[in-house]
Amino acid sequence: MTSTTVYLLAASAVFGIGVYGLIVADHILRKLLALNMMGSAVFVFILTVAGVTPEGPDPLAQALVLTGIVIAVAATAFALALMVRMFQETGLTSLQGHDGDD
Amino acid sequence: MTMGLADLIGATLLVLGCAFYGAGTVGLLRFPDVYNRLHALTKADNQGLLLVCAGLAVLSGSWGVTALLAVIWLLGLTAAAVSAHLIARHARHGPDPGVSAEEP
Amino acid sequence: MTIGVLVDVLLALSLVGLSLQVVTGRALFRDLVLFILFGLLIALSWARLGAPDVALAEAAIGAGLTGALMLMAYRRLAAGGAADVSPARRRPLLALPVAALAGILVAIIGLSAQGVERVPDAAGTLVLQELSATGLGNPITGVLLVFRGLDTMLEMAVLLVALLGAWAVLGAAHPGRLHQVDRETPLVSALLTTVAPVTLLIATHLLLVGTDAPGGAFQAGAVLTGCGVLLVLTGTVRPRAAAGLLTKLLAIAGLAAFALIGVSALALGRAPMTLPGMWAVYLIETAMMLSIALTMTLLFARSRALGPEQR
Amino acid sequence: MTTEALTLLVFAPLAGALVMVVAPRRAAAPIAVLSLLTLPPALVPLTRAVRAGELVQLPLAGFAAPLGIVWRVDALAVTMLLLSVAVVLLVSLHALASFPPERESGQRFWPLWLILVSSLHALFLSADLFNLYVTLELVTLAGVALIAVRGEPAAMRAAMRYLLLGLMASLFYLLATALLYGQTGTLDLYLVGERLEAGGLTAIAVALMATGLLLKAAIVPLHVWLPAAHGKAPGPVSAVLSALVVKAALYILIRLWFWGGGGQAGEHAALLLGVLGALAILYASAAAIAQRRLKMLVAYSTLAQLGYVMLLFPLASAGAYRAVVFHVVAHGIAKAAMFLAAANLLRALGSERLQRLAGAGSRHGLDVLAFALAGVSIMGLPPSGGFVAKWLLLAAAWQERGWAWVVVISVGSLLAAVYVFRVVSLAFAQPLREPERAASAGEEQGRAQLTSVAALLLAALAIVLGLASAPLIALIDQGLPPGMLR
Amino acid sequence: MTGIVLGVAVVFLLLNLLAGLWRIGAGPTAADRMLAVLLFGSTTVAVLLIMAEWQGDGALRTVALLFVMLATIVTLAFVGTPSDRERP
Repeated sequence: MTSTTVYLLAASAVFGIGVYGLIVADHILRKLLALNMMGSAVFVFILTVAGVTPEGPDPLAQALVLTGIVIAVAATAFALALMVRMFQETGLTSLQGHDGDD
Repeated sequence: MTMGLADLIGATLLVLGCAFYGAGTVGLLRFPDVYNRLHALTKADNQGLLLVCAGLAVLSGSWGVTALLAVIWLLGLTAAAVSAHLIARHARHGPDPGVSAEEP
Repeated sequence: MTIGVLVDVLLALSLVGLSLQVVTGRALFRDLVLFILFGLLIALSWARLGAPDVALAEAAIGAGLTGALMLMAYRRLAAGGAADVSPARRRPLLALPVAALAGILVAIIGLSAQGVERVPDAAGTLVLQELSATGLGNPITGVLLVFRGLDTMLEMAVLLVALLGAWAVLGAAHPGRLHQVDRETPLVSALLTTVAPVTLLIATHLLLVGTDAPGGAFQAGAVLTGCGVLLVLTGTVRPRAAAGLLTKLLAIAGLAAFALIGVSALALGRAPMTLPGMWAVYLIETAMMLSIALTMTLLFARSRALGPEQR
Repeated sequence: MTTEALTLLVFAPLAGALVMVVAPRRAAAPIAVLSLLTLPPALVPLTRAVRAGELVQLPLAGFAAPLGIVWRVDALAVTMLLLSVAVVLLVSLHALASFPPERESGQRFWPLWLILVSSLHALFLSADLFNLYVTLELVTLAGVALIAVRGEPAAMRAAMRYLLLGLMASLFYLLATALLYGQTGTLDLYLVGERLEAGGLTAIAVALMATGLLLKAAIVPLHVWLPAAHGKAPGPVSAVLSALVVKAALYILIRLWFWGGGGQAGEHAALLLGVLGALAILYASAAAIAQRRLKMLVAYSTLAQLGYVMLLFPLASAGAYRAVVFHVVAHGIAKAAMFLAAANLLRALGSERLQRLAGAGSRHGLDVLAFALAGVSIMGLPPSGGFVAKWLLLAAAWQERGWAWVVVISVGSLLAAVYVFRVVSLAFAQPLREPERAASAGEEQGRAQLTSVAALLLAALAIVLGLASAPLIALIDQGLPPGMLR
Repeated sequence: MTGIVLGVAVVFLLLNLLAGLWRIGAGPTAADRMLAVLLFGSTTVAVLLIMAEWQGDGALRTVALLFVMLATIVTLAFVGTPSDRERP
């Protein structure tokens, strides 16, 4: 069992757990936590699946991960801004209950 | 593989440092209230970081690395002091008195 | 390397355990703390995987900034009276099938990925071969700025959209008083005088070495954000109601510099996004660093602009 | 020439957005108009080159795949770009009135709008899996911000749901990208297609990617976010979301399937996608009939119409490809018209309850006319573009002896007729009580007229597409997927 | 030999860090949880520094430096979270 395998398995597990949390969790903030953990899992996955070169992990994969990390934090920051405004307007921190026909 | 004197000293310092970390954690887990825990944790961890840095400096045998480690330790000291202070205030007064909600 | 594998197993198990806790927990604040720990451990995992560039970014952005952003949002909700404890889940009908699906997903992904075998002439290998022609020493910077500059430029656009979007949903132009730390404490000013300059120093260092060693505009920008966040939290700078020209120019600087240089290659008869030389790399990286730092600080402060306190 | 054209398509709206952020307010409208008006001329050399049988390629920064990112334009990409530019220009006409650039609302709206346009074009041009991820993310974020741009609570809720599911979808896509990169060592879609071998790993990667894209494209049963997001968004935003943004995800799926080796996933997978499409058509059409709000009805109609695109995967013939791409264009234009008209009616009536429509036919004739014309295309009645699309699709299904598909397509059109007629007949019904006429200022009147004109122009285009379908069909036929002859 | 010592130190510190999890679960106040975060921060710094020596990757020291700085900022953001006592 190599290190790569260990991280691969962990990443898949965290991804699955994240999916569960994103769908089932009630609080939007918790959904965002789940989403961010899923993101980290995918990034670990990218690096481990891409394999290694003689000079360390695949540099292309590392660059992709860097880009992904920045995109993730940008999206999170925007989502949080939206969440706070939504809370101020409606007092709700959850998306439960459907938007209704009337 | 043999171990030189420097390696031996370095490793010893490192192990000692880890022991301090362990002590800090025990304090965090076992002490009765938040102030005691705070005390134990920050003191022990600072000591631990100092010893770990010293050990690593000896092991690396490089002045550049030693300087960087010193900077990290000093910064860590400041950070820990400020953090501990703020947390203690928080524990005492609840949210910091300077803290207020954003006005709607 | 048996100890190495032990460390890896330990890290991996902790990651899985923590994520499980965060997802199933009931007390939000506790789970936020666990999430921050998750970020720390991910950074350690990058270090174990031999990716210091990513570890740097994760330390600054993934663990530091994301955690601080989440905490701030939590405080804003709490200040508005939102409860910390989420109500008991009322959806077992949803939870069970989703859990089952997620489990299947995990199994499929985990098992399938075992079968992946690295292609000898993968693009990543080509990057290493072609790197010397770019004049850069860090292959990752090479990919980000030279080989796949378009990705990076569009990523700056993502940041800008996040800022513009946050501005759009900010509501009425009220800067509001931000939560801040009591500055009466002498230690806080000591912190300002030591940590703030050091952040500037480290940011500059990361920016400059980024061409040849781990570091670069993102890491530097994130560190600089740390400085900005510090200033915001200590009330050294205050939110302003309207963004001035300087704020706006800085917010678009990274994207604008990249786009401008990228298009101007056309005038020289080269393909768009071709960089004319090392000066362009430094210029774009500096602009990106400033844009990232300002954008993230504004998003953190939830404001349109920041300025020194007016008395 | 084509290099400049490609650059212009992405960078002109981007530059417009950047300049608008820093420029003074009074300059906003000219900047917007200027940056959008550069788009049609840029399409001319591209269309000409593709019609001449050329595959336009532009390795960015001069690095060819697999090292760099390549922009590739074939007939499919040009078709999507033509659709995008047509819809964007006409919807922008509406937005000029509904979000005046010099006002606060416009200042928020326009930079995001222009970045959305730029990122859509970057998406249609790109042939790189990771670059597509970045553009998808950009499109989603800009779209979400635009939905919430007015700060209405219901819209913000819808935007939040869209954002969360959209981000999850992106991660599925990214995970699959990682698998494909690990397996083939390249991110270039065409090279992936060449190097990919059929097998379990490929099937899983394709399944993950398809899951992400179907979620982004809101294919039933992954559609939960769409009705509210499209139904609560401001008119121009709904129009572009329905006409272009969901299509962008399907565009990537079609690319992946027929160019990127995704078809290796096998016939069963294709059949599954087709079944999902059929489900979408039947379920969403029925749901549209049950709606009591105008824009929600239109949003459910989008869900149903997206289902037709999915029939391409099991049919997989040249005829089906032609029909589906034509349908994407026809539906895009008609649905944009429909959303604009619905938004205008909503604004004029002050309520989007269907009952309140009674009598709108006489007082808001232009908007009802636009809605009805667009409806003709959505139902698939001659002489509209929708008719041509449905006809081609029926013929393709017939030829492949896909009788079940034939039934689904016919039933879908019938159901569409029910919900469109319901709206139009209500509009011409006798009003329950005469609503008081709101006196509006001259400038507001002018704005309202401009919005109606924009809707009507799009609706007219939806009809004209049916009358003059030959050039478009010829263009589509120019770029049939590899291995698809007939 | 030094390699083993370094590796064991990393494992020990990681276990140490995980032990702090108990305090997060037990609380009882927000301040206690913050203390645990303090522990995570200082321990992670030590782990990174040791890893730098162990794996021969000097860049990890820079990562440690970042952590030292950011730990304070996270604490600053923490202060002001309502403590559990006040919660209704």
